[in-house]
Order: sequence, then C-alpha cells, then structure tokens
Amino acid sequence: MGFTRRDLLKFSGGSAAGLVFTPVPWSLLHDTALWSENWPGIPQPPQGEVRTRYTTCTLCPAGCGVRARCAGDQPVSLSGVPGHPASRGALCAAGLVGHHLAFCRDRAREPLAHGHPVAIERALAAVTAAIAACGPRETVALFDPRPGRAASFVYRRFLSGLPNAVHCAPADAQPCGPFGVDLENTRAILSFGTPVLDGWLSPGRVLANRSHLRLIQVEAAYSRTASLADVWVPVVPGGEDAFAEAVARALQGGGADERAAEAARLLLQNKPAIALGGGAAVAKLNAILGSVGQPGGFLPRRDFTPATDIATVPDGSIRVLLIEEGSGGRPLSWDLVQRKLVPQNPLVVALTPWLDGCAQHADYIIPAPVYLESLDEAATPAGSVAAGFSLSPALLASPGKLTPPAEFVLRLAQDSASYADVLKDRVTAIRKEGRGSIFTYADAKSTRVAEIASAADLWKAMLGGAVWLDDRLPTATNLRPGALPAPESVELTPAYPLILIAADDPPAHASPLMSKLYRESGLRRPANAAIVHPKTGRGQGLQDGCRAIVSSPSGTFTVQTIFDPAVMPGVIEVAGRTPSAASIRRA
Amino acid sequence: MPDADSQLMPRGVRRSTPRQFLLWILPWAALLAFGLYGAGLCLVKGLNQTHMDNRFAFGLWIFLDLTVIALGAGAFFTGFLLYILKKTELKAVINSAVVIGFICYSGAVAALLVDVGQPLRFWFTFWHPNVHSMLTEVTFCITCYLTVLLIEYVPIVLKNRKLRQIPSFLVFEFELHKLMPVLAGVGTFLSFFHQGSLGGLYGVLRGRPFAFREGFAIWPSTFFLFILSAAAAGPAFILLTTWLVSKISGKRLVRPEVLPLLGRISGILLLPYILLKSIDTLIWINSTSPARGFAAHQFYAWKPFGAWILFAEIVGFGLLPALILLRRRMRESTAWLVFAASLVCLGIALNRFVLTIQTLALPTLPFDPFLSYLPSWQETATFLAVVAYGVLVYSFSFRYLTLFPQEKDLSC
Amino acid sequence: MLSHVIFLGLFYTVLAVLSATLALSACRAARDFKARRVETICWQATFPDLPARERVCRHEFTGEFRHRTCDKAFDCRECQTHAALAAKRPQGAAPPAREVEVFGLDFPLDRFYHRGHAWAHPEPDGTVTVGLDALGARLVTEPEAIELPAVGTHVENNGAAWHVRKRGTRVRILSPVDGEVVATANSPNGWYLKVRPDGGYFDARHLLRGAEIRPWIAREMERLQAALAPAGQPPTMADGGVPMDDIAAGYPDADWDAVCSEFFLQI
Amino acid sequence: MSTTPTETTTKSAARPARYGMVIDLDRCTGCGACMVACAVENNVPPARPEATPRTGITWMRVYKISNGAPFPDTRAAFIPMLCQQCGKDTPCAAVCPQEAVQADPATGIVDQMPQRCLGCRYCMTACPYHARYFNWWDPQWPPGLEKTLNPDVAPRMRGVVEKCNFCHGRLHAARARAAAEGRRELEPGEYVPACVEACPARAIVFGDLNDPASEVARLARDAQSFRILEKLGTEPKIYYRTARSWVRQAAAQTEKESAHA
Repeated sequence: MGFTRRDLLKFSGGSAAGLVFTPVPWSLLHDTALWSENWPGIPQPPQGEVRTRYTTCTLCPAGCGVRARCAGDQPVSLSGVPGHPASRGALCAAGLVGHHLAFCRDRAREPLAHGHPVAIERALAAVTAAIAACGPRETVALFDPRPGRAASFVYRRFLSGLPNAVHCAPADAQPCGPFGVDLENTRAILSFGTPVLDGWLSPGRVLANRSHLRLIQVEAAYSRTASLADVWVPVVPGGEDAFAEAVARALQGGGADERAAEAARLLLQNKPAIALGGGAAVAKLNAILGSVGQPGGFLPRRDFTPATDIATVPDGSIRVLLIEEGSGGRPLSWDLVQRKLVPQNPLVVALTPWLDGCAQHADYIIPAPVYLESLDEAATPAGSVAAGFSLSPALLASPGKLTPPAEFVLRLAQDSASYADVLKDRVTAIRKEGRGSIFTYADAKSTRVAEIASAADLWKAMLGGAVWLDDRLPTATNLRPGALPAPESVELTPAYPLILIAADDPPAHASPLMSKLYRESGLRRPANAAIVHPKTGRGQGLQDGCRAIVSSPSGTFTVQTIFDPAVMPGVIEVAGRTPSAASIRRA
Repeated sequence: MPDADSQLMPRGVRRSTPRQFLLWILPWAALLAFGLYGAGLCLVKGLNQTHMDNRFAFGLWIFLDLTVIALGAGAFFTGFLLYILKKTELKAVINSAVVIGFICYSGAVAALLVDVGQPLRFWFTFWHPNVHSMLTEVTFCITCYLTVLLIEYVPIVLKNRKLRQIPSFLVFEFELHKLMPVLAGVGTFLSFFHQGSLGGLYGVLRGRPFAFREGFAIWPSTFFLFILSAAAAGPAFILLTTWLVSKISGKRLVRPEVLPLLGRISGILLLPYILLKSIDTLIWINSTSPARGFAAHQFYAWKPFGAWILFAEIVGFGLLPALILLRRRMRESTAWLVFAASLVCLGIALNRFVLTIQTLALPTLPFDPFLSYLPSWQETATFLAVVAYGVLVYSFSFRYLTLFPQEKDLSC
Repeated sequence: MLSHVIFLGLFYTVLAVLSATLALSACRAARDFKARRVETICWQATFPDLPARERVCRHEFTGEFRHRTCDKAFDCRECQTHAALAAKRPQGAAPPAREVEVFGLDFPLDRFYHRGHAWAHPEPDGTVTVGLDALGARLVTEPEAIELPAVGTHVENNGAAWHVRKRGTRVRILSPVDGEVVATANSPNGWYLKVRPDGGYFDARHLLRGAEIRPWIAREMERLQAALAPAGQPPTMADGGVPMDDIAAGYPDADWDAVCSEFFLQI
Repeated sequence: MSTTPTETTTKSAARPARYGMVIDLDRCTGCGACMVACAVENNVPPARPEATPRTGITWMRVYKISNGAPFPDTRAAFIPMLCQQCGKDTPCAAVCPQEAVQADPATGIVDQMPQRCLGCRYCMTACPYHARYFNWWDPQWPPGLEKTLNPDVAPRMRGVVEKCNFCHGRLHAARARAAAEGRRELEPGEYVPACVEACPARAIVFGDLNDPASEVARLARDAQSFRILEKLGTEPKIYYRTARSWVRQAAAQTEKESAHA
C-alpha cells in the first residue's frame, strides 16, 4: 500500500483546510494592513524636543517677527509674533512657508563663471580688474533691492571709494521716502494702484487697521485690493493723474465728475486721509489733504538711504553691475538691465541664491544664502513711522560655499570685517545712540535701549529675536515726501491698440507647497496667463483658453488667454508686466 | 480516435471545431490581457491612473458594478421562480442564469477591488463594520451571494462529461442538487438586500439632493426601486443572452415557449417598477428636493443632462418595453421580444448611469461649476477586461458544460 | 448596538446556513458511499441528462403508449404503470431457446434484455450469466481491452458491470442485475459475468423480453442508422440493412465515442 | 478671547464642547495664508506636477466667487471652504462602511482615520461641501522638505481619504498641557486650528459654540451670519458672515442658474 497521488491530494487539501483554523492566515492578513499603514515611501516626520525660536522675516521690507516651532534644530512651522509693532502677529502666506525656500529647486550652490564652477577668488579678481578697467564715462553700479540695511551702508562705503559708481535700487524700494505712514490714525486712503490690502507695508499692520479705514482704490485692474476696497474707481492706465487732479479740484470746492466728487466727499468725511501713488498730482493731493507731517498722515523718520532708481540710470552706461537678489520679492527685469549696460563686454555679477532671473545672464554667480540660512538683518519695517532694525538669526544649517552679498562686497573692498561684524557695529551704534526701545519677541516686552546694560546685551537680545524702534521725530510740516515717478501714460498706436498692465503676480520663488495650493485653489492666475475682457478677446480673434502672442514695444511673449468679464475692455492683464501699449494675437 | 476536446463536451450537442473556438476566444483573451494590464497599473501605481478625482470620486467602475449586478439579478430571480415557486419551465435556462450571475458578481467584485484605494484592507469592512452604512450591507451581501453562486456553479461544473466519471463528484453533485432550494432561498434573501442597498447607496446621500430620497424605516425609496428594477432586468438579460448565444452558435437552445415566458416575467415586474418610479420622481420633484433648498428643474439645467434623460428612462426604456412584453402577440415575435428585452437592459444601465454620473456631475455648492468626467484608458481597459472575462467564462461554460438541457433534444 | 446584533446576526446565520448546506451534502455523499448506493446514484444522476429519445418507455415499443418518457430511470420494478400493464399481459413463461432474428441479429428469447444491450440469463444453479446482446457485441467487436470486475465485487442494476475499450472509447456496460460476481469469462461471444443475484432470487421485471424485443431492436436499428450516417446524408447501411460483424470497421470515420455512448446509455 | 473666572467655572461643568468657526467674508483678502498654514500643520504633500485642481489635496481651500456682472459692475469675494464639521446625521460618517469617520461627541469634531480607511471614496460622494480629499498619489516631498514635517501629525498613505479635523493634533496638545497644569477644561483660545492662528486679517473666529459667552457663539447668532447649504439639515459648524448682500446671495442660495448664467 504505497503513497498514491490521490493520498497526496487528500493530504494537501486537508492541510489547506486545517490551516484556516490556525492563526497563521489571520496574522498574515493583519500584517498586510500594518504594512499598508506605513506604506513604503512615507517619510517619518523629524523627531526631537520641540522648541520655539525667534527670528525676523527678510523676504520683503515688512520685517515681520517670526516665531519658529522647531523639532530639534529643524523649524517645522512658522507663525507671527503676537504684539510685534510692525506685523501685529501676522505673517503672509509666503512668510508662513519661508522655511521651505531653502529646499526649492534652481538654487545656486557654488560660485559660477558662465555656468562653470569657479573659485570665489577668481570672481573677486575679475570684478576688481573690470572696475579698474572702467572708462571715464562708464560706471560701476550695485543693485540693492532693499536700501537702508547695514549691508546698504557697506555697499555705499565701497562705492564711494570708486571714481563714478552708483547705488541703485528698485523704484518702489522706499515708497514714502523718509516718511512712514501713521496708519493707526488714518481714516481714509485714496490709493492709485497701490496694493494696499495685498502686501503693502506690513500686511498685519494694514489689516489690523482696516476696520477704521475707508479705502478708495483707483486702478484699472479689479485687483484683490480693488475687490475689497470700499470704492473701486476703474481708470484707464495712465489716467490716474487726471483723476487725482479732479479729486484735488473737488476737494478745493471746484467742479468735478461724479466719481471724483464722491471720492473727495469720502476723504473729507474721514480725515485724516492720505493719497498713495506716484506723480505730482498725488503729491498735490496730499498737500491739500494736509496729510504730510500730521498724525494719521505721512510722518518723517530718521533713517533714509537715498538710492538711485535703476530706471533713471542713463542707458548703456554701466560697465560693472553687481546685482543683489533677495530670497523673496520681485526679481530685477533683465530687459531693463540690458538697456543700462555698456554695449562692449560689461561685467554682471549676480549675488543671488537663485540660478534663474538675472543670474541666467550674469557672467559670475556668487551663491547667497536664502532666508533662515545665515544671520541676516531687516531694516526699518516698510512704512514705519520710526526707524527700526532687527536681526534675522539663522534657523537652518547653511550648506556652505554660500557668501552673503555684503560679505562679497566687503572682500571686494579688501575689508577684513565680516558681515556679522558689520551687524554688530550697527547694534553697538544703536546702543551708543541710546534712543528708542526694543521689543523682544519671546516675552513681547518693550525695553528702552538706554536701560540695556551693554552693547553685548543688546546684541544678545537682538539675536534672541527682537526689533529696535527709534523714537518718533517731532512732526515737522516743512517736509515733502519724495514723490514717486508718475505712472507714465500709455499712448496707443494702430500697431499696439491695447494696454498691457500688471496682474497680481505669484512670487518668483516660493515653497512648492504654496504654489501647489495657489494653483489648485485657482487663487492666483498662472504666471503666463493674459486676462482680457471677452469682448476685447473676441475682437482680437481669440478664444477663452487659447494660446496667444502678446507684443509690446519692449518685446513679445506667448501667453494663455483667459476671458474674464471683470477686466476693463481694451486691457490685457499679465502678471509682472510694466504698463505699456501692446497687441495680442492668436498663436 | 476522439480528441480530448470533444471528450469534454456534453454528448448529443454539436460545438464548433477547436479551431473556430480558438479564433473566437483569442480576441477576447487579448482584450482580457490588455485590461488586466490596465488594472495592474491602477493597483501598482495607484488610482492616479484613472481620471476620477476628488469631485468625481466614483466613475466608470461603479457604474459598471451597479449595472452588471442589476443584470446578474437573473440568477437569483430565476432560481427563486424555479426552486421556490416551482416554475419548472425555467429549468431550461437556470444553468445559464447561474453562470451569468456568477460572471456578473465576480466581475463586479474584481472591479471593486481595483476601485478601492487600499485593496489590502478589503477585510476591514468585516472587522469594523459600520452597520448603518449601505455599503457595508452591500459588501456583506455580495460576498455571501458570490459564495452562493459559486456553490450553485459547482454542480454544473461537476456534471461535465469528464468530471462526472469520478463517482464521488457525481454523488456530491447529486446530494447538493437536492439542497438547491435552500441555496435559492438564501440567494433570494441576500439579493433582495444588496440589490436594495445598492439603490440605498445613493438614496441616503443627504448631501446630494439629486440622489437623496425619503423612504420607509432605514431604507430610502431607491432601495425598493432597485430591487424591483433588478428583478425585471434579470430575466430580460437572460432572454437576451440566450437569444444571442443561439444566434452566435446557430443552435436552438430552448423550447420556443421559454423566451416569451421570460419576457412576460420581465414585463410583469417592469410595469409596477415604472409606476413606482414615476410616483417616486413626482414626490422628489415636489417635496423632497425643494425641502432641501433645491428646485428640481435646476438639476436638469446642465447640458447634456437635460430633462430628456428622465423621460427616456421612464417612457422610452420603461413604459414602452413593458407594454411590448405584456402583449402576447408581440411576445410571440422574437424580434419584438429581443427589442423589448434590450430596451429593458439599456434602461437599467441608463438608470444606474444617471445615479452614478449625473449625481456627481451636478454641483451642490452655489458657487460651484458643473463638472465633466471622461474615463482614462486604464479605466476603460479594466471595464473591458470584466466584459472579456465574462465572455470567456461563458464561452467555456457553454462549450464544455450543459447550460441548456433542452439543447440535445432540440438538436436532432 | 441593537442594529449591530441584528445585522451581524443575519450575516452569521447566512454563513451558517451556507456551510451547513455544504457539510450536509458532503456527509450524505459519504453515507451513500458506505451504503454502496454510488452506482445507483450515478445512474440516477445520468438518466435525466440522456437525450429524450433514449429515455422512451418500453411500453411505447409495444404500442401501449404513443409517447411516454420513463421517469423511473429504467427501473420498472418501482413503476406502478408497468406493474399495471404487465398484469394485463398474458404471463406465459417464455418458450425456451427460440430465437428472434432482426436484421440478421439473433436475440434468443430465453434471455432478458437490458436497455443498455446487456442480456441476463438465469442459470439452473441460481446464478445469472450476463453478456452483450448481438447489437452491443457488434458495436464493440474485437475490443482493444476488456475490464471485468474482480470476482466477489457487487454489481448494481443499472450500475457499471464491466468496461470495454473500443476505438479509444471506454464503454461501460450497465448491469441488468444486482448481485455478486462469482465468475468472469473473457469471451466476446459468450457470457462475461456470472452473478449471484441478491436474495438468491433474480427479479427480471425491469428487463425486456419476448414480444418487446423486435420493436425495440427495430427502433434501435433506426437510431443506429441515424447515428452512423455522416451529418447531412440520409441514413444508409453499408450492407443494405444487415450490420456486418464489426460495425466499427465499416464506418471508420463515424464518431465512435458518440455511437457507443448512444447505445450503452452513456453521457 | 479673554475670559472671566465665572465663565471658566460655568464651562468646567462637564458640558461637551461644540467647536465651530465664524469666518468673516468681508475681512478675507484671499491671501491664502490659511491654506498654507493648514497644509504645513497637517503635512499635506506638495502636489505632483500632473496633479490638477481636482486631484490635489487642500483641506482648507479659498474659493473666489463673483457676482457675475461684467466690468465695471463686477464684484468678487473669497470664501474659505473647509470641512464644515456637520453636527447632525453627518453625511460622511453615516456612509463609511468601516467606521473610519467618527464624530467625537465630546468636541463635535468629525475626524477621519486614514489608517482604517479603505479608500472607497463613498464619503466623498456623500459630502456636499467637497471638503474631502483622496490621496491619488503616494505622498512625496522634494528632497529635504520632508525634514520640515510636523512631528505631531502622521503623513497619510496613498489610497486613503483625508480632510480637515480642526487640527486635532493641536487639541490633544492643548489638553495635554491643561492636564499637566491639572485642569480638566481648556481655556477659550487655548486651542485654535492653524488656519485661525495664521489668518493675517483675523477673519476667522474659532471657539466653542456651546459656550454662550464665547465670541464665536455670539457671532454665530449674529444676523449677518449664515451657513452654506443650511437647508440640507446637517447642522454644519462653520458659519460665514458678510454685510454684502450679493455675497450672501451667491454663497447661501442654491439657485445656480443666476450664479452661472
């Protein structure tokens, strides 16, 4: 009686049936569930004792206080500092994910010469040589996105040692010149295209005062500010001055059209009121409103760093250009730069954390640390009525090989001091002056500088997260705010029948998380979108969503058209463009 | 020397040559393989392979499941009529009905396993059931009923000409067959519940005023409508398949009186269904929907889902076939019979489509747009795989098993 | 909570019913094996699946019915209809050793014929010899193999008695008698089995005899012609009606599997 | 959100909390800070490039709505949408086949348990607010970014549904702190979700709707406050308020033709 195949089958069948009654299959089942819970590829969040550290945001001139929640040494989330004089405990969306910037793509990680790695000494030598070779009519220029910092003083000191050098800055670097805005007491704002509720000054401070502000927004685009303003006055780009004049007339009791009259009425009913924007007309309005030097208006403050608007530098004059690019903010337009450079072999050095923007065209790229990667500073918070200063201690480990722009300039100037020394000197100076008080983030307390024992203590306090604010100046009416250049009016030609204006643009560099959320919620139009009124679009033979080519005197670019009846007819809105005449046609 | 192939076929019936059969099988096998590839992609890479999204969380697959389960209802209902109500004429199609039911349910379950995001957790529903969820009811009943169908399928397989030569198989089959009424009873019970719960699935969606319905006790009206419609569609589908198979194989499979009988059963069930459906719709339009802040007409304001779809469902695919099937003279003509049966099946499909797709396409938030959805090729492939699987299983069963007992007597 | 109980209760009841059904049928199957009812059950399960033309009642041959299909699986011993009709019939004992000759086939009348073409012949010693009738014999002349049951095996009426392999087809011959095999003989023309009937008494009520045989064989021959005729052609016999000794040899391209199944009542 | 001792004592009478929000649509500037803070707090991964607005995960999502009028009469507003934490026969909780959605009676918070979720997405079809999101992809962070994950919240796996849970992690943390100080009840304002904390416009007020003294309860009772799809009878706990009648029209009414003419 042998072991037949039948027996084998019986045996296997029996054992299979028996197996069901053992715990084996069930535990296996359970394991699969566990496995599905920590699926391969799900990262483990960092562990470590949770600590709170403080710093100051340097992504824009607002200088908001930042409280960082850290697991171990790793910041895992940022939030505002309650009671902060400038930010009032708020952070903007970009600020909330500032700690992601270090991990963005297209970071510059080592010094590059035309795309090839180079020793920083070589770069220094090349720049020095180029400066030495400067001709009589050629200038050395340094673009400083945020004048008024200790770094800016380093730049100025360096430039002052050169025959003809110019310290450039963006046009709107210091919106109100040596003045701050006394928002806390302002009752009405007549804004000409200023994004009052969309990043102007310190968002927290503006919004904290929103409830007692009447806002009249004079703007062609129905921007987010316009949508939340009490009154939206759509005017043709370039028509702002005319409207300002009209309001001025109305204020002085003269006749004006209905919209201007209503605006004037609002301003008179809610004093003190101010007008925001460029041009003589706006300056005149402020004079009529008596908003300069008065509570609730523009108040003078001590610090002001005169810097040349790069647009006003004569074309074809810059031989050597050093461009500092911050972690955030709008990048400098290369079209503009090109116009300013000398035709023959100019030298452009980009002191930037990013490989895109102007860096693509620069001869040398000196990688700069991004926000939170190295000790940095924030100058007077935008629009503050008193000079201010705060440190931005690093929260992230610096990947090395990075040179803060100021550091590079110091080495150009053969100055042995480091950027940290410069900041220390600034703090020492503040202590020496003894004016004003510091607000420490951790305990939300204000302390008179005079009461702080030593510069070292002040330094320590500032490193721990604090902002210094100067005492207010006695109000003086004889001052005039430096008027911004008026928005030049656009004259249309048969070739360029439409007006190109800027739509609110997404930041050039942002956390992938933030851009994802904006994209998916449709809260921001894509960067390459051209938004037009359906009538205008059809008039130009376009369809909603089709690809199109926009051409303007300054060049052509392709876009995706979006029809939106909210847009002013005859206008094309494209993110991050300067107003000009333009035409659009189907691609 | 008789070849193994014909050895497996039931005696006394003619089947196509192995060559012809292969030619018939191959394209379907290819389709199945392609579909399995698509499904595999979805399982390995995740459901991003589909075109479903957070707003169209259900898509082609759920529509498929609902439809095939409705069409598969023929199995339980024929079994019910045959074993419980002793309608012996239906012996002629019961085997075929069981096979179809098995195909439909197993296909649906397979599709569901691809459809869920975490197939490994399928058993969680049995472990922590939320008994208040219609889906739990569906899951439990469908798994049970699939087992029932499997048990009903076994005897048919064991009666294969080769297998029956093993005495133990034949004896087991013999004994099992004696207990068929029990299985039929259980099957009927289960089917009533899950067919209903499938309807309840949408009826309970208080967040979707288009689908939400009032009802009795814990069951919304769709619960009962689904049972009735499925019972009506089942026989119609068997009628259709039987006719189709006999056309394709060129054989007479059942006595001439069987198909009209199926048609009559379908018609008898369809008429009350249409009646109740119309009443339910009226109640919904005039009371249920307005009470939740939605004027019913606005559901049909979005192209292409105009009010025509409602009329088509009730009149074109409901009343019309019901009337045809209930007229003896028309039933006598195969053409009318088949036409009406196909209308019934299409009507059921349309009904399930509306409940799945239109429900999800309609916006609920006031500031929200109407959404459209088009399945990805992976989804479509998986869909086709289920179809191909069905055709293959049926073809093999038809070739090697006795699906239509009357065939051998009719064939000479 | 209550809903849980109700719901899960129902679910587990269903599961219980299902498994019980399976278990029950398995047990019954096992019991059948013990009770040696396997062969009978196999026949029971096979009979309904036979084509209607093979299930005609024997009383159709004798013209007592125009159309009647057997519902007792050819076991006339349990059939009241048969009992009634048989009672009417004059029960003269079959005249010994006379032969019926149909289409040149000899059917001795001293034997009882099973519908599966086995004959049974009660011997004086109380045993029953079982063999293949003339038609059956010619269908499986010169078989490739003959598988006879071992002496001592119990054969069931309508159960498999022995197997013959012809042209690759394994044909099972149905036993006309219940009993124990006492002897086997591998002789194609004579008897195959000697069986001692159960209870020592040979009940032949279910077997064909006497006047039934001629109409039966006549009908069988028609079917044979139909079965042998290639599809589509009118049935003809190669030798003008009289089947030759080895029919298989005469029809090399006939589906022998089908033919044998038809006449030996196989599925 | 200051509180007097008497309030706290009344609170400490063991009454279950019913956390809710009032969102002031007239303050919301659509800056998106709430969305960002929410995603950071809850470890929502950045989307794959192939993700669309309909496959991405945004627990908190700011919709832009308009009155549909053309220039210059067009008006726009922003509506932050999140799980509305339905309080009465919660649609999603009722349909989940395996109790992966649970409404906590003690807080009224509707919570999703991703580790039990089957991914059948029935709850998503049940939700009238489209506040539930499915993980269509394996979660993936750009290299380095996974170091910035919030240690208090576990990232979800592919194939499960997730949604806003009022930053449940923060509630647990707050309770732990309270327990450490020997308190059984939370002070008002001790626990706020990330979006509330982050909103620069302070447009979101959060608190216990059961606490009549709380600001959120007061605002919810305000005539300007309303709830979206209130007629569905699911008792959502997110209130919206606006003085602009057209915004209320566009947000509260369900007649869609006008909104999408």
